[in-house]
Amino acid sequence: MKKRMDEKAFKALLKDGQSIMVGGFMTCGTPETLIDWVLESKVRDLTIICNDAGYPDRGVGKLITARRVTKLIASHIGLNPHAGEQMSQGDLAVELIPQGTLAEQIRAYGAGLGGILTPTGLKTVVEEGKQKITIKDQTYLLEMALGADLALIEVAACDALGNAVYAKTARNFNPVMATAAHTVVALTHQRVADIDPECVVTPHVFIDHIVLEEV
Amino acid sequence: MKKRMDEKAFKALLKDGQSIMVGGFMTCGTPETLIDWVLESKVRDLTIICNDAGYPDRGVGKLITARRVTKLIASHIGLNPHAGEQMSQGDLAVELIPQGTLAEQIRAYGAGLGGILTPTGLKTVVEEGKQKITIKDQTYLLEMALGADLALIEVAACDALGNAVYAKTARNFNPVMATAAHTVVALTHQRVADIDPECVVTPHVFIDHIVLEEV
Amino acid sequence: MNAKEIIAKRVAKELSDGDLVNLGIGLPTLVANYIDPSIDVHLQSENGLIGLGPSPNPGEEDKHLTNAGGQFVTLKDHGMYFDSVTSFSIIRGGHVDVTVLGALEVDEEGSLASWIIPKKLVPGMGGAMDLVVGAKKVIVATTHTNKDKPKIKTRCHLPLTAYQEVDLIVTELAVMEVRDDGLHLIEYHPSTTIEEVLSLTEAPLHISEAKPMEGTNHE
Amino acid sequence: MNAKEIIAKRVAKELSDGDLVNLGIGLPTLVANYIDPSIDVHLQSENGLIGLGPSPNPGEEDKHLTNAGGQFVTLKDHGMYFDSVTSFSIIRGGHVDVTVLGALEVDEEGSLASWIIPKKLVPGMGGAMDLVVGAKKVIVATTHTNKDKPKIKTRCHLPLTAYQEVDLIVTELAVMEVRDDGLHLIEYHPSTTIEEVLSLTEAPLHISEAKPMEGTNHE
Repeated sequence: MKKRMDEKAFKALLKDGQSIMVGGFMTCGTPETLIDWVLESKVRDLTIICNDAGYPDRGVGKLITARRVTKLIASHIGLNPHAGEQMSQGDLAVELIPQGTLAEQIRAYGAGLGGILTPTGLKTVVEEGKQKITIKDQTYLLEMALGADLALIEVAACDALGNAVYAKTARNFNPVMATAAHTVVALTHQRVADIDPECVVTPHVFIDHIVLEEV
Repeated sequence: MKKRMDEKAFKALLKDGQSIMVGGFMTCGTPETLIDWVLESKVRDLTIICNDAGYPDRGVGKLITARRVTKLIASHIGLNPHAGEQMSQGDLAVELIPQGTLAEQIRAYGAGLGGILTPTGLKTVVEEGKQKITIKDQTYLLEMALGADLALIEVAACDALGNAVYAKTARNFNPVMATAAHTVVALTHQRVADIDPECVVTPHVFIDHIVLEEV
Repeated sequence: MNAKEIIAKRVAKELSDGDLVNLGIGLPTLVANYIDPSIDVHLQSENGLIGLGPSPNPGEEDKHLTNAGGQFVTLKDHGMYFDSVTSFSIIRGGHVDVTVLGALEVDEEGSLASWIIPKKLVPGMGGAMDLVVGAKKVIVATTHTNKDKPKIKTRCHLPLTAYQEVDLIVTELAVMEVRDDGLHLIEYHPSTTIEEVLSLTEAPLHISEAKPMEGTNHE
Repeated sequence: MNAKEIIAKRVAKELSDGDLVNLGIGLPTLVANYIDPSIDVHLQSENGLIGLGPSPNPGEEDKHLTNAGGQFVTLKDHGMYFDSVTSFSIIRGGHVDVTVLGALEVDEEGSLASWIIPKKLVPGMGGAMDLVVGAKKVIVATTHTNKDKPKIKTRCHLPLTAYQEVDLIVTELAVMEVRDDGLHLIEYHPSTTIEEVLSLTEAPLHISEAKPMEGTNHE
C-alpha cells in the first residue's frame, strides 16, 4: 500500500491556519483518530468545514473545545454548546450553510465548477450578500465552490490502491470531501484485497494518504 | 413489482413533440427495445437528449434515420452520418454540448439546481449567447439545468422496488438521466431479490416504470 | 392520546402508497408509528438512507447506522445508503413527496421559521431549508401554541427557514391548509371548538370548510 | 518505427508512477503500448472507468465494456466503473494528471482546434473540451503536418477546443513546450534537423534548448 501513512507523517501535513474538511454527520463517520492527532499537533487558527460542530468531546467538537478553530463552516452547531459560546464571545466565526448547499459547494469544487445555482435559502438570511440569478422566472442564489487544504475522511475499507467503500450512514460527507481538498487523508479500519468494481464509492485517485487503524 | 410496465402501457406514454433523454454511450447502455417501441409508435417531432447520435441503425440513431427527431442535444454526432446530413439540410436542429457540461446540466435538473458554472467551453463557440460569471479572477460559463419529459434508461438489474445497478461502462449517462425527467422508464434485463444497500446506484425513488426483458 | 400523538396520527393520514417521506427530528419522527400498515411509505433520512426501519433492539445498535437526529435506527428490506450529495439531490430535486417538520412560527403565507432564535438559540438550519424548498408537499407538525402564545402567525417574526413553501399545518387542535388567499381551517379536534382555535391563532382563518378531526379522539 | 509509433513512444515518457491519464481516440491510444512497465499508470476512459486494460482476446469481448471510442476493452485489477457525472467530475476537477489528444491545429499560445471543420466535418467535441480544460497537463500528440501543411500554427484558424491550455506538443519530428513566450523546441528527431522542423512549423520556435530525441530511432 504505497499511500500508507503513519502518525508522524500525518502530523507533518498540519499547519497553523489550514482549512480542513472533516467527514461525518453528528460524528457518525468522523475519523476520530485523525482529529486526535490534529489536537496533539498543537496547530491552531484552523478553518473547519464539517456538517456540524460535533459534540464537546467528539468529532470536530474536540478541536473547538480546545480552541484550535477560528472559523467553522457547518450546517448545524446545536449539539456543541462550546461552538455557540465561542461564537457569542467573538472567538469563533461561524458560517451556517444549508446542508444541501454545503454538499453542493464542496462537490462543485471537487468537480471543477465555480459554483451552482440553488433555490435554497432564497428570502432568508442565507441570501444576504449573495448574487441572485433569475432563469425562466425562477430566482436562484449563486453559491460558490468550497475547497480546503486538507480533507480528513473515514472509510470502512480500502484496497491496495485506495479505492474506498463506506459503512452505512457513516458515508455522508466523506465521499464528496475526498474530491475537494488539496490533500486527502483517509482513515480506514480495514484493508481488503479487492472491491467489486461496480461498488467502489471513492475511486483511488481521490485519496492521497491512508491511515490504517484495524479494529 | 408494482412498477412493471408492458409495451402497450409504454407506448401510451409517448406523444408527438416530447423531449426524451436516452441513456447510453455510443449505444453501450442504450435501451434498444424502448427505442424500437418509440419507432413503432409513430410519434414524431421529438427532442432527443443523448450523449451522441448513435449509429444509423442503433440507439437513438434509429429515430434520426426515421426522421422522428427535430432537435438533438448531444456531445457527439460523428458516428451517424444521417445526423450531419439532416443538420446540413436544416431538418434537424443539433445542439452540441461538451460531454461534461451535458452531464452537469442534466444532473442540475435532477438535483433541483438552476444551473452550474463551468470553465469548459470558454473562448470557444460554446460560450456564444451564454452568461459569463467571474469569481476570484476565474471566468465561468453559466450552463442551465436540462430536464426532459421522459427518460429511457437501461439497467442491468432491478429489485422489486426498482433499485437499480448497471453493467460496467453501460452505466454512463443512465443514472443521471434517471433523476432528470418527469417520467423515467428503465429497461432491465434481470430482476433480482435483493441488492446490497451499499451498492445501489439508482435508488428506486427515481424510477417510475420498469420494462423487464430477460435475456 | 396526548397532543403529540394526535398530531403524529393526523399527519400520517396525509401519506400515500409509494410516497418518499422525510420526517424531521422530534415530533415528526412519531408519525412513523401511525402509518397505515397496508401502504408502502419510504422514509428518507437526509444523512444518507431511504428505507428507515424501526429503532433497533437494545444491544443491537450499529454505530454506523443513525438517522439525521443521531439516533440509532435500522434499514428495511430494499433500503439503501447514499452520500450527502445524493441525499440532497433527492431532496432539492423534488423527489421527496412529503416532508414533515416542526416550527417555531409558521404564517398565513406558508412561510416557516424553525431554525434560529437570534442571540438565544442558534443551532443552524441543518437540512431544513433544502427540505422545505425541495419537497413536493411541506407539512408543519407543531403544537398550536408555545406557552399559550400562538405559533401560527400573520407573518413570521423570526428569521425564515423558507418563504411561502408550507402546504399544510397540523396541530393538536387543528388542520390548516395554506392557500393563495390565506389559511383554511379544514379540521378541528373534537375536544375544541372553532372559536377556541380562532382565539389561539394569530393569523386569520377561513372556516367555511371546517369539520371535526376524525380518528384522533381517545383511541 | 513509423510516425505514430515515434509519437506514442515519446509521449509515454511523459507519464509518471501513479498518474491518472486519459488517452484520446486514435493515435493517443497507442501510448498505452509504450508505458514503462515498472510504473503504475492508471488509464481513465471518460465513458466511465479507471483501470483500462489491454484489448480482450477475440471471442472474449463484453458488449458492456468499451472505451470512449466504442472499442471493446478490459478492466485491470483495482479498476472501477462510474457514471458520466463522476467521470467528468474527475476530469474537470483537476484529478486527471495527463490528457493526450490529437489536433487539427495547435498554436503557439497553446490553443487547440480538434473537433470541427465547419461545413465539412462536424462530429462534436465529445469530452475533449472538458479534458483539455480540466487535466493538469495537456499533451497534443499529432503528426507534424497534414498533407505537408503545418498543423502547428501561429494562431488556430479552426474553432477552438480550448484556449491556451496545451502544455506540450509531440510530433514525429519534434517535442515542443508551450511557455509564456511561445513554443520552445526541446527535442527533434534524429532523422530530421532543426532547420527542417522550423520549415514545417508555421509558429516561430525558440530553439536554444533543442536536443535530439532519444530512444525513438529505429528500435
